[in-house]
Amino acid sequence: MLSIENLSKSFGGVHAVQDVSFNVKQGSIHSVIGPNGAGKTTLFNLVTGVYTPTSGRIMFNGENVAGMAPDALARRGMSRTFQNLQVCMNMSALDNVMVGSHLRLNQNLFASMLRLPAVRRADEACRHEAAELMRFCGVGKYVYSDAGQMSYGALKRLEIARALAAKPKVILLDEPAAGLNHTETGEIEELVRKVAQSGITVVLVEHDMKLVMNLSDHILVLDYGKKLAEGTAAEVRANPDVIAAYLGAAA
Amino acid sequence: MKSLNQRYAGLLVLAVILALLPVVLTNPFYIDVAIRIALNAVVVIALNLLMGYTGQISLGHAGFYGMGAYASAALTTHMNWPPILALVVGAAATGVLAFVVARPILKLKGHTLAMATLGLGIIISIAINNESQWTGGPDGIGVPAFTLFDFTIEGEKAWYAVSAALLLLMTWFALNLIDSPVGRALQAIHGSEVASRVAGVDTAKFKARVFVLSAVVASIAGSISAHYIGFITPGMAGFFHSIELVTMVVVGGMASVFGSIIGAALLTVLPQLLQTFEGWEVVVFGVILMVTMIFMPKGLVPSIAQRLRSRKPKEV
Amino acid sequence: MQDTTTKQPILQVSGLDSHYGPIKALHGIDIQIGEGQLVALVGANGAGKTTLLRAISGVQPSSAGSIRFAGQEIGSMSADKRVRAGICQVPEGRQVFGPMTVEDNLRLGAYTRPKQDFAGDLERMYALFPVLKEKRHLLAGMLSGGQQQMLAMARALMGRPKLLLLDEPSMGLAPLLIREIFRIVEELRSQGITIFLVEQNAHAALAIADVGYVIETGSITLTGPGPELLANEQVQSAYLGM
Amino acid sequence: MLAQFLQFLYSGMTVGSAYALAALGFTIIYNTSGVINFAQGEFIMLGGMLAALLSAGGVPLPLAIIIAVVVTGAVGVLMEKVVIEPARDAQVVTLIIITIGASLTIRGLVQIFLGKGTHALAPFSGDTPIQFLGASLLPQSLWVLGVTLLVVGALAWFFGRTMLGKAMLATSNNRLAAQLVGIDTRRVLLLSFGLAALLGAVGGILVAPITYTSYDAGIMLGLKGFVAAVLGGLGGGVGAVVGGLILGVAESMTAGYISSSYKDAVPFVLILLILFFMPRGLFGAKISERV
Amino acid sequence: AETIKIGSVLSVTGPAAFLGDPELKTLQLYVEKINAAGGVLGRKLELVHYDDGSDAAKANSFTKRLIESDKVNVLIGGTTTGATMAMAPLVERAKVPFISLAGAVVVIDPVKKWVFKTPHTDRMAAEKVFEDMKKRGISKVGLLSETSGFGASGRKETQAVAAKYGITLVADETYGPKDTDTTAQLTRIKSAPGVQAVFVFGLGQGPAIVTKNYGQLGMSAVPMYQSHGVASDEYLKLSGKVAEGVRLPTPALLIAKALPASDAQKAIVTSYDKDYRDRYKAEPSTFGGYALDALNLSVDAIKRAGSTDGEKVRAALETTKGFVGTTGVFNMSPKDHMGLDLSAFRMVEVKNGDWQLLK
Ligand SMILES: Nc1ncnc2c1ncn2[C@@H]1O[C@H](COP(=O)(O)OP(=O)(O)OP(=O)(O)O)[C@@H](O)[C@H]1O
Ligand SMILES: Nc1ncnc2c1ncn2[C@@H]1O[C@H](COP(=O)(O)OP(=O)(O)OP(=O)(O)O)[C@@H](O)[C@H]1O
Ligand SMILES: [Mg+2]
Ligand SMILES: [Mg+2]
Repeated sequence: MLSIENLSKSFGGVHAVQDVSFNVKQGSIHSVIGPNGAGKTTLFNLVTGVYTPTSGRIMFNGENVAGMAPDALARRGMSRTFQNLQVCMNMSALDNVMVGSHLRLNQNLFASMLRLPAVRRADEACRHEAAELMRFCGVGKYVYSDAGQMSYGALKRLEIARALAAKPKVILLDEPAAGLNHTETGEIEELVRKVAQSGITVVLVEHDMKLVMNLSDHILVLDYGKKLAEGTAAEVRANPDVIAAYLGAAA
Repeated sequence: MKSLNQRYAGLLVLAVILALLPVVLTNPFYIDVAIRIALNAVVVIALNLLMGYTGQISLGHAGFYGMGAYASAALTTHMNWPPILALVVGAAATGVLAFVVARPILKLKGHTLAMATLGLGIIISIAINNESQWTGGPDGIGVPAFTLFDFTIEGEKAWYAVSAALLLLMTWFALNLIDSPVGRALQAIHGSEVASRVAGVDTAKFKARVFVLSAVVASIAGSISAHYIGFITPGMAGFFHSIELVTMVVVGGMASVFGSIIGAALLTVLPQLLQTFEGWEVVVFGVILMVTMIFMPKGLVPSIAQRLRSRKPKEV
Repeated sequence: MQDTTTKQPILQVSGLDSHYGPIKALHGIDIQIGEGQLVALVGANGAGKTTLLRAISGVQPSSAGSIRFAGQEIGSMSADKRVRAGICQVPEGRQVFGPMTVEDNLRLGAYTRPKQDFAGDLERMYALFPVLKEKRHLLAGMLSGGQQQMLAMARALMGRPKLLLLDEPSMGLAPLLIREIFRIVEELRSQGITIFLVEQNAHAALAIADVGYVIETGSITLTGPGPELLANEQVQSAYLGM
Repeated sequence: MLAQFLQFLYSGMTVGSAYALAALGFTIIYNTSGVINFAQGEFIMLGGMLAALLSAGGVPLPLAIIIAVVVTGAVGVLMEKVVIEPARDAQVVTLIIITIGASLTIRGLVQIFLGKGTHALAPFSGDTPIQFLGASLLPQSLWVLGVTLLVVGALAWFFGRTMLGKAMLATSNNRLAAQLVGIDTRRVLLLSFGLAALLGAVGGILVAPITYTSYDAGIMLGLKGFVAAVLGGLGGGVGAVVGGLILGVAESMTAGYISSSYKDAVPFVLILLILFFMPRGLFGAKISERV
Repeated sequence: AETIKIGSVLSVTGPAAFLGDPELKTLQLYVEKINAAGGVLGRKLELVHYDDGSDAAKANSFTKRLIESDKVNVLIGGTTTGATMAMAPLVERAKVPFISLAGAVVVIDPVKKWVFKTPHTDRMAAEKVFEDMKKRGISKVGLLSETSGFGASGRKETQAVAAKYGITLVADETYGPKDTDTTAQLTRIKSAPGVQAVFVFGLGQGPAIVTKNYGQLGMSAVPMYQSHGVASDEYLKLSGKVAEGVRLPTPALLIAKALPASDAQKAIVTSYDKDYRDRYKAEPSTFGGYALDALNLSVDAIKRAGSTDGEKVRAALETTKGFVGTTGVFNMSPKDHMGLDLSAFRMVEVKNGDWQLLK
C-alpha cells in the first residue's frame, strides 16, 4: 500500500536520505532501523509530507503523494508520532487526543460557533473515544490532566493515542519506546501488535531491538541515508553489515 | 474536560450581571462606560480567539476596527446609505481585505507576524488620515445615529441593550467555538503547528478563517461604536489602539473568554478612575500594568482561577 | 535505610519535597551518594525522576528538605552556582541550544571552566563522539535525535563535573552507542567522578551501579546495591519486564 | 537629478541610522530574552533629554553625554531588576506588556519631572552643511552614521566572539539549558537591559541635535526601531542596520518621488512584500528546530 | 453658595500636550485668582478637569462624564479640532455652553448653537500670510503642511483662500508631526518651477525641523512663512540662526513688550504674561491665552446673564461685544461664534533672534 521509490533528500551538502526504495504491505509491521543520523526520521518526515523530497516517488494507495502537505496526507489516512515530542502544551491531554480526530468531525466555523446539535453529539462521542484511547495507550490517569502536567514517557504515549484517534490506514511511529523501561516497552509492544491486528499498517522506527525483532514482519536498515539491508528479523539480525554498523556483536 | 454546565454557568452569570447593571447604575455616565466596555469586550474576545487560542499575534486589529467605523461614517454621511447597509459593507470589505492578506501574513511567525500586522494597521490608518474627502482626515468625522427601518437607537438605555446583547452573543459564540473541533484545531495550531498538520488540520486555512472572523467582528464593533460615539478620528484605527486591544487580551488572560471581558472592563474603566491622579495618570497606569502582569503573569482570570484551584492541592 | 556507602557522602538529599503548582511530585526524598560512586535511580514514567534531578540542579524549586553537596547546603543556591560547584546535568529531552553550532554548544558547556582547558577538552569530546566533530559547524537543532543526545552528554562533560546527573542518557541511541554510553559512564566513575544515573534501561543501569534507588510516585521505595536490586522480584516485574 | 537623488539618499541614511541605533537595542534584548522591549524608545528619549537638559544647564557637552548615558544605563538595569526579573517565568507576551507598562512609567515620569517642552542639543561639530556631490548633509549625520557602524562592529564581535555574547544567545534560546551549563541567566538579562539602555541613550544623544527631543520623542523612534529590527531579522547588528537604512531610505525616496502623504505607508507595503518572500526577515536565523 | 462648575477636557498628555498643558495651567491659575477676588456672582468657581491624552474618543467620553456626572455649567476645551468635534454633538444635545480652544474653521462654520471658540481660525492665518505675500509681490508659493489635524485643516483652508489673493500653490507637500527630517519635501519644493516662498503650516517641533532643513539645503533665498502654530519662543530657541527672516502671524501675546501702549490688548497680554511667569516660572504661550480668553468670556457671560442657567449664559456669550482678550477683540453674533477679525493677528518677522512686529 505504501511504496517508496528512489527517495532522496539532501540538506545543502548532507545527503540525509539517498535513493531509498521499499514496499510496505498492508496490515504489516514494517520497521526502519539504523545508526543515529542514518536518516530514519528524515524518511518519516518525507513520507508524511513534513519535508519535500529532493527526488523520488512515494506511492500511497496507488497515488504519488511526494511533496503533498501533511494535512493532505492525513486526509488520505496517514498518521504519525514524533521523535521530538510535538504535544500541544496549551491544551488538556484529552483535547490533544481529540485533535487527532479532527478530520472525522465537523470543520465548519459557523456550525461550531452555534454549537449545532449534530456537532455537539459528534463531539461528545469523540470525547469518549479519546478517553478510551488514552486508557488503551496507558495514560488513562491523565484523562483529566493538562498536557503540561505529564511526564516525558506519558507524553510519548499520548502522541500514540492522538495518532490512533485519526483512525489511520497507516501509522508511523518514531521511537515509541524511547524513555520507557522494559516493562513499559512490553506494554507498547502489546499495543502496537493490537494496532496492527486491527488492520492498521505500522511503520516503526525504534532502537529497542527486542521490540523491533519481536514485532516486525519486515525490517529496513538504513545507514548514512542509504539502504543497508532489508528482510525479516532473522535475516537482518544475521546480516554482518548490520551487525557491524548497528547491532554490535552481542545482539 | 469542561462540562456543559460549567460553560453555561459562566454565560448565565454574565447575563445576570448585564441585566442587573442598568438597575444599579443610575448615572447615565456609568451606563456610558458600561456600553464602551461591552463594545470593547466584543473586539477583545475576537482578538483573543486569534491571539490567545490560535497563537497568532496581531498588532493591527485597530485597523480593522477603524475600517468598520469609517465605512459606517463615510457611507452614511457621503452616500446616505442606511447604517445597517454601511455596517455590512464595511464588514464585508474588511473581511475581504483580511482574507486577501491572511495567507501571506499568517505564514509569518512571532515577531515578524507582529510587525506585519502592525504595518497593515498603520497602512490602514494612514489611508484614513490622508483620504480626508471621505474620512474627514485627522480631525475626524461625525457619524449619524443608527437607524434601522425608522427605528433609531437613541439614549443610553437603548444602546446598553444593544451592546449587552452583542457581548452576550459574542461570548456565547466564542465559548461554543473553543470547545468544538474547530476550536481545538485552532488551539492545536498554537501548541504545535506540525502536529496539527499531521493530524489533518489545514493550518493555513484555519488561521485565515480565524483571522478573517476576528477582523470582521472588529469591523462590526467599530461600526457600532462609531454610531454610538457619534464622532470618530483616525486614532481609533491607529497603532496605539491596537496595542490597547492586545493589552486588554493579555491583562484579562490569553485563551480566556471571560478574561477578555475583564480585561476590556479594566482597561476601559482605569483611565476614568485615574483622572484623580492629576498629571500622574500615565505613570500610575504604567505601574498598574506592570504590577498586574508581575503578580498575575497569565492574566487576571486564568491566574485567579489557578489560585482558587490551588487551595485544594491534590496529590499524584 | 541501610548505609551502603563507605566513603563520605558527596551528595545528601534529605526530606526533599517538590511541587508543580498544587501537585506534589516529590515526597520527602532521602538519597545519599558517596564520593566516586555510581548511583542509579529507576522508576516508572511519571515517578518523579526528572523532578528530582532538576531539584538537585536547582532548576526546580523544592518546598521542603535539604540538599547538601560536598558538605555544604546548596538548597537555596542558584542553578549556575551549583554548576560552578561541580554539578552538571544531561537533561531530559536533550535541551541543546538549537540555533547555535555544535561547537558553540560545547563551548557553552565549558562556560564555567578556564579558557585554557577548552581546546583539550573539546578534542576529548570529539574523540569520544566522532560524529560531533564531523558535524561541528552544523546547528545543533539540525542534528538527529541520537546525535543531539550525544551532544548533550558531551556538553555536560565539558563542564568537568564532580557530580554528573544523567537523565536517561541512552534515550534514542542505537544499540552500539548505548553500550558505548555505559562504557563511558563506567570510565568516568573510574576517573573518580560521582554519577547519579536515571535510566529506563534499568537492567544495564543497575548492573553497573554501586547503589540503586527505586522511586515510585514521588517516594523512594527501595534501595540497595545495584546487583542486589537487579535480583529483587518487585524490581524485575516492574522495571525489567520479567 | 542626481543631486536630488543624493539629497533623498542622505536624508534617508541619516534617518535610517537613527532607526538602526534604535533597532540595535531591540536586537540585544531580543537576543537574550526573546522579548520585544517596548521601552527601548524611552531609553532613546531619556538619553537625548538628559543630555539636552544638562548641557542647557551649563554642564559641558562631553560630561553631559557621559552622565546621560550612565543614568540611562542605570535605568535599564533598574527596570530589569524591578519589573522583568520578578516575572521571569512568565510568557513572552506578558513580558512584552510589562515593557509597555515600563515605557509608560518612564515617559510619564519624564513628563512630570523634566517637562513637556522640546529641547535641542548642540551639534557635536557645528551645523555648517557639508556639500557632497551637489547635495548637502549636516556634520551630525556623519556622527550618527559613524557611531552606528562602530556599534555594529562592536556588537558583531561581542555576540560572535565572546563567551558572554554566546551566553546571551543561549539564554534566549533555552533558559533551562543555559542554567544547566552554569550561566547566571539573571545577570545576563540584567546586562542586556543595561546594554540596550546604554545604546539607546547613545542613539538618543546622537540624533537629538538633528531631530530635537521631548518626553514623547521615544514613541516614534521606538516604533520605527522595532520595524527595522524585525525587518533585519532580529539576528544581529548587520540586520538591524540594513533594516534601519532600508526603512529610512524608503521613507525619504517615497517622500521625494511618490507622495509625502504616503511616505509612512509605502515603506510598510515594501516591508510586507519583503517579509512575504523572506519570512524571517533579511538576516533572520535559519529555522533551527526540526521534528 | 453652590460653586459654579467649569468643566474642561484638554490634551494635557499625548502629542498635543504642548497645547493642552499651558491651557490647563492657565485655567487653574485664573480660577484661583478669580476665586481669591471673590468669585463670580458671589459664588466660587470650581474647575473639573479631565485629560483626554490627545485622543478624541476619550474627549467624547469625558464630556459625557462632565455633563452627566459632574453636571458642569460651562465647558471649556477640546484642545484639538478632533476632540472638539467629538465633544460638540454631546453639548448640543445636553445644551451646555461650550467654548472650544481648537483652531479649525469647522468648529464654528457652520454655526452650532452651543459651540463657541477663542482661537483664530486657520483660514485667517492663511489670509494674513497671503496678505503679506501679496505686499511683497509673491505669487508662487510652495506649501508644506503637517499631517496633524492642525496642519491638514490649515492646508485645506490655505488651498481655499489662495486664489482670492492671486496666489498659486506650486508645490503641496506634507510631513508627519513626529518626522525627524523633511529635506526630501523641501528639495521638491525647492525644485518646483518659479517658487517664490515657502509656507509651512504646522505645530510644535516639526516646523523647527523644517526650518533647520531649510538652512541645511541653503534655501534662504526663498522667504519662509510659518503659521501661528509656532508662535512661541521655543521655536526661536530650537531653530536658531536659520530662522532669521521667517515671518508669521501671531496673537498679540507673543510680542507683549513690543506693543505700543496705545494698543487695546497691551494691558491684558502684559498682565497674563506676568501672572503666568510668576506662577510657573515659564514662558506663557498663545495657546494658554486661548484658554484664558475662554474662561474670561464665560465669566463675563455668566455675570451678564446674572445666572448660570445654560440658555441665558449661551445668549450672553452670543452677544459678547468689544471684549478684549489676549487673542484679540471679540465681537460675537449669532452668525459668528468666534468674533475675531484679521486685525487680531499681528505679522512678525524673526530678527536678531527675536520677534519683530511688521507694520
Ligand atoms: N536541516 C538539516 N541540515 C543539515 N543536516 C541535516 C538537517 N536535517 C537533518 N540533517 C542530518 O541528516 C541526518 C539524518 O537525520 P535523521 O534525524 O533522519 O536521523 P535518524 O536516523 O532519525 O537518527 P536518530 O536515530 O538519531 O534519530 C543527520 O546526520 C542530520 O544531522
Ligand atoms: N510541568 C509540570 N506540571 C505539573 N505536573 C508535572 C509537570 N512535570 C511533571 N509533572 C508531574 O510530576 C510527576 C513527576 O514527573 P517527572 O517528569 O519527574 O517523572 P519521570 O519520573 O521523570 O517520568 P519519565 O520517565 O516519564 O520521564 C508526574 O506525575 C508528572 O505528571
Ligand atoms: Mg530520528
Ligand atoms: Mg523523566
